[in-house]
Amino acid sequence: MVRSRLAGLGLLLLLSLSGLPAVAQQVEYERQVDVAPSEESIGEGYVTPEVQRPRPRAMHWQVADVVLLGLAMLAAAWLALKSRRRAGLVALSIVCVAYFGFYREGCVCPIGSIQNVAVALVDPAYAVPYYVIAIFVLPLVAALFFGRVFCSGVCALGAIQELVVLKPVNVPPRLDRALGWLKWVYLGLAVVFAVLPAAMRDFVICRFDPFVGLFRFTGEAWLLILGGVFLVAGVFVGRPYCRWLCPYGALLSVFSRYAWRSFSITPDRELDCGLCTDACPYGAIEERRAVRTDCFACGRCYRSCPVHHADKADDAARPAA
Amino acid sequence: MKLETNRAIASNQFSEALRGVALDGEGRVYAVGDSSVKVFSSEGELVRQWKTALPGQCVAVDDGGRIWVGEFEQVEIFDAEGRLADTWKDAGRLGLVTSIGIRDDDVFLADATARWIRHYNRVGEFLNNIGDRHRKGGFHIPNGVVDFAIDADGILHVANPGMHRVERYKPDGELLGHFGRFDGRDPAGFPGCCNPTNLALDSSGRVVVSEKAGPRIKVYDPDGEFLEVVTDDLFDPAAKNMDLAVDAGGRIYVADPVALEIRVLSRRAETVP
Amino acid sequence: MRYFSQRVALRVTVAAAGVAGLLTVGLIGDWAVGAVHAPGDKALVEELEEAAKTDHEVSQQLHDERERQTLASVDRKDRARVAAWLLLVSGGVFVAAGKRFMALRPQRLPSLDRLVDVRFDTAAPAIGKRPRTDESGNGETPLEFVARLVEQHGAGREAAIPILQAIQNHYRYLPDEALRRVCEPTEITPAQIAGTSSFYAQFRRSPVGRHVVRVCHGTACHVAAAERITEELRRHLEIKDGNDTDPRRLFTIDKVACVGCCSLAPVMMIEEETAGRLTPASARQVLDALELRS
Amino acid sequence: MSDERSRREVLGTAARGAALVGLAGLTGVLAVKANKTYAWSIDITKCVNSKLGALGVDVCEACATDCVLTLSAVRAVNEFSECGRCYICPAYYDITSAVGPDGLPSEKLCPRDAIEREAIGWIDPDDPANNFYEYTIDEKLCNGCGRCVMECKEPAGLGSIRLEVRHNVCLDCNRCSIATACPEEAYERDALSTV
Repeated sequence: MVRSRLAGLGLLLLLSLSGLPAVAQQVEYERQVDVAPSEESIGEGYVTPEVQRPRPRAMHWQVADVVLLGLAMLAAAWLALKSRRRAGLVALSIVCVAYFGFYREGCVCPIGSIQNVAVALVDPAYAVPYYVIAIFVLPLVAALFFGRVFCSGVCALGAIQELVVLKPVNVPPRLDRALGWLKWVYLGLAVVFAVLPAAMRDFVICRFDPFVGLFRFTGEAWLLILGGVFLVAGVFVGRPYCRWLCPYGALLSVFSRYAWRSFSITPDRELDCGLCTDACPYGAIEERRAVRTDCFACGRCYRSCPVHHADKADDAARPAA
Repeated sequence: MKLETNRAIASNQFSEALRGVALDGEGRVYAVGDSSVKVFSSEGELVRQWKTALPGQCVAVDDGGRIWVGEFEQVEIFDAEGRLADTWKDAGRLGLVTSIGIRDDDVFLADATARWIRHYNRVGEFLNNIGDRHRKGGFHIPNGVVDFAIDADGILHVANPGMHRVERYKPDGELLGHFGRFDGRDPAGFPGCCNPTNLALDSSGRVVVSEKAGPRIKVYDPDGEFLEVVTDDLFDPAAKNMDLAVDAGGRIYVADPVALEIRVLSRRAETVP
Repeated sequence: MRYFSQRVALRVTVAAAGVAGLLTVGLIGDWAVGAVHAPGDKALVEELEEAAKTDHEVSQQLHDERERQTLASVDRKDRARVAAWLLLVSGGVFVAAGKRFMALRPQRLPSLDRLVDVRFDTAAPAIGKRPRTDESGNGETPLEFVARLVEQHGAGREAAIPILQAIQNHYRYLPDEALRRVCEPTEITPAQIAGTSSFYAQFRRSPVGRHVVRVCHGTACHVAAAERITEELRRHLEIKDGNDTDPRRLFTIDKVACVGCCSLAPVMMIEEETAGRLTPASARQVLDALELRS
Repeated sequence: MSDERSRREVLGTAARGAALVGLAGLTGVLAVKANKTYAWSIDITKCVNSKLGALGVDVCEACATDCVLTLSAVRAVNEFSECGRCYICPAYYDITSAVGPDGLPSEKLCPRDAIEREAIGWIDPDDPANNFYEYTIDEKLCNGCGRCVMECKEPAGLGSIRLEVRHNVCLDCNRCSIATACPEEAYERDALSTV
């Protein structure tokens, strides 16, 4: 007992060396004297145990997260635009679900950061950390250069839906388009609720995030069930949340419209045969061309493309030959 | 409710703190708070006031009419006119002085920092400590104030709130006995973590104590038998460490630290045994 | 993954789905039981708390009850965590096995009607027979026919290709007999004819069958095993090596480059009509059906 | 054709440039008032359970019930250096319960029995009231219900027990659901200032 306490104290000393203790929670009471008995008056070599106050996630980890986000998007861009390998994108999705989803447990994500940014723009008393600014802006910048690479497998919410797609049915394009407006409504509502006066403020995106509870293995029961329903639905309907509800997806669809190099299906690198249209679970291929505002850069079209199969067959044959 | 009157004096006189109350032989009321001493007639009119060097924590009046004010690490002694007569300091022995008792040649100063009562003579020579039952320290006072009163025989009655007791000491520090026990339900016991916080003795040796959380005033007979609760709903729930004084007529003067006034509680004649 | 047969994949998928379902039901059930009991537990504690204030005996009971509830909540949390991990694993297995199953699943055979939903022109002229005088189109002899062509296109060397094309259009191949006739009234030499007719893929030197079946060997169809289709049809029609037409002269099997409907791969075209998503069996059935109709 | 194409390219580049400038501006605006800190914490001067003067009110259990975690990330924490080591700690004992034969209250306050009481220092063998006691909160059991905080605050106690967000447990939700539920808006994200 004593030894463990001493060990804890030593650990704490080490911890306290690594950074200043949190001061906010030490509010001084106005007391006339130091009312607590001193170590001297308690006697017998008593040492006041230091209260252990675990530090919040350190700044350099936040920086690491931002860097990882950027690297993941670059990897997605390279895989989607240059290497054109779905296998790589799947691997990226798994890694990002594991890290940004299950390990980092989903917060803060660019989707939710919309609200922080909205509040920060309206409420003079509200400030956002650099971390959140970076999280919010990076995917948009990436969209301006490479399209929706964030959606392709970096976003944990998107990636987990991406991974469960098993037997996608075609959603009639008109229905798809109509449902697509929901995300704008959701975005509007989220911003409105976020910029309300502080007492009524509510971050609806975060409150109704169907997947964050799954990543955390905890949460309100109905939200966990909703997340499960979204995943089961996602087996048959490609990425329902991303396509029709994601407010950040709404922003990304605008930014990706002006992408410098976007995900594309080209006649010179692909076969231009139309197989891809059937392969796309998201209805994002029209007239044998990827619709850059809707494309999640999942790479299924490449996998379905005969040319890429032929390449692979050639690659496989080459070492044998 | 046995209160006949609920009179308050010194209303609107103190702006930040009211910590001590004392009476002299003629019924004048001395109050310290903020950084001043204010003297009121028994009717409650402000007679005189003057500044103290530091915020006063307690006040006492000796036979010669001199006013002793306990402060942080010092005691200021004023004459009846409010002129500074002397300042006592005793580094290491006097921390926050929260109670002063003067009897004959003895001066007792309660040091709330080290939780002892320091026994001096009139000229300021240290004689002995009172309250060393605990090998390592004095009283158990998690409430920050050591308060005591001296009875006609020169016995010190000390509130030891951490032990839920009133203890009696001889001036040389010998413990004579104690009464009181913890009880959160029975008004005869002392509730909470640390009660009573303050006490005073009336002319017949009854012990008047004040408690905090919830604040109330109780009376015990000289043997420690519970007599009555004088009031338990007069004070703000946050009121604590309410200093007490009792005049010759049995009226209880309570320094209310929240309302910043002195409440005067007097019982109906028939209830006085 | 090759050793992962379709049946195994299906079994694993179903099993994983079952496990995931059971876990989900268990989790929700556990939560629901807890939620149902919560108000009662709370009321019980409050009741005991009240009773304990006066009755000393109850306090041990209250202590036990509180401990029981605390431990129950801790246990429920542990159970939920274990179940969640298992659910995650079984969900992952379900998705992985399901994807494997989908990949191994045979393409469902399109119905025969859809495959032969082609309007064969049964009134097409019988073709592929050796040119005989009485069978040469509008009654003219090959000699007359060639003479007319020479008249039309001239007798120079440069007329070779148009003349050959016309002959091919007429007979659907270049019969030796007709070619010999061409050399006589023109400057075109047999060598030139031999060179030209063998250089251009459009010229055939052997007669074609009644139907020309063009099996697409474009990239998509190649990947989708068009070779197997061709082989199967040749085997079925008993076409000998080096030939492309069956002995009955009903079908000519032709390998062509992409016909432009890769989404239906593997594909074959019969005249102007397309049959897609073929398997060797269904390709054979298409030809059988066609033979029956014609 | 080439004209049209180049015009489209120019327009696209212009839009992209404008968007980049816009984003840069947004970043600038946000960065000007950005803070580096990022963790939820409880302002105990606002917390009902800790707030001086919030006397006679019911205990607020939002921290225990509203956290997204089943066992809340908020725990009661005893600041030992401020603890009075009372013999009868109102946060440990239910001081309104009957007094047992040993002179101690018969009930404990914590519904989850998460507080441990241990005599420390020099111990008087004859008089348990003459000892100091250390109260340690078992973080495995504590769910941040705040009852002990309520009882420990001044004037009854010394206010050494506070509710604190334990950052090793806290998921750092973008919008803390306790903050949404907190009646006093005691949850702040930028209250924690670090260097």
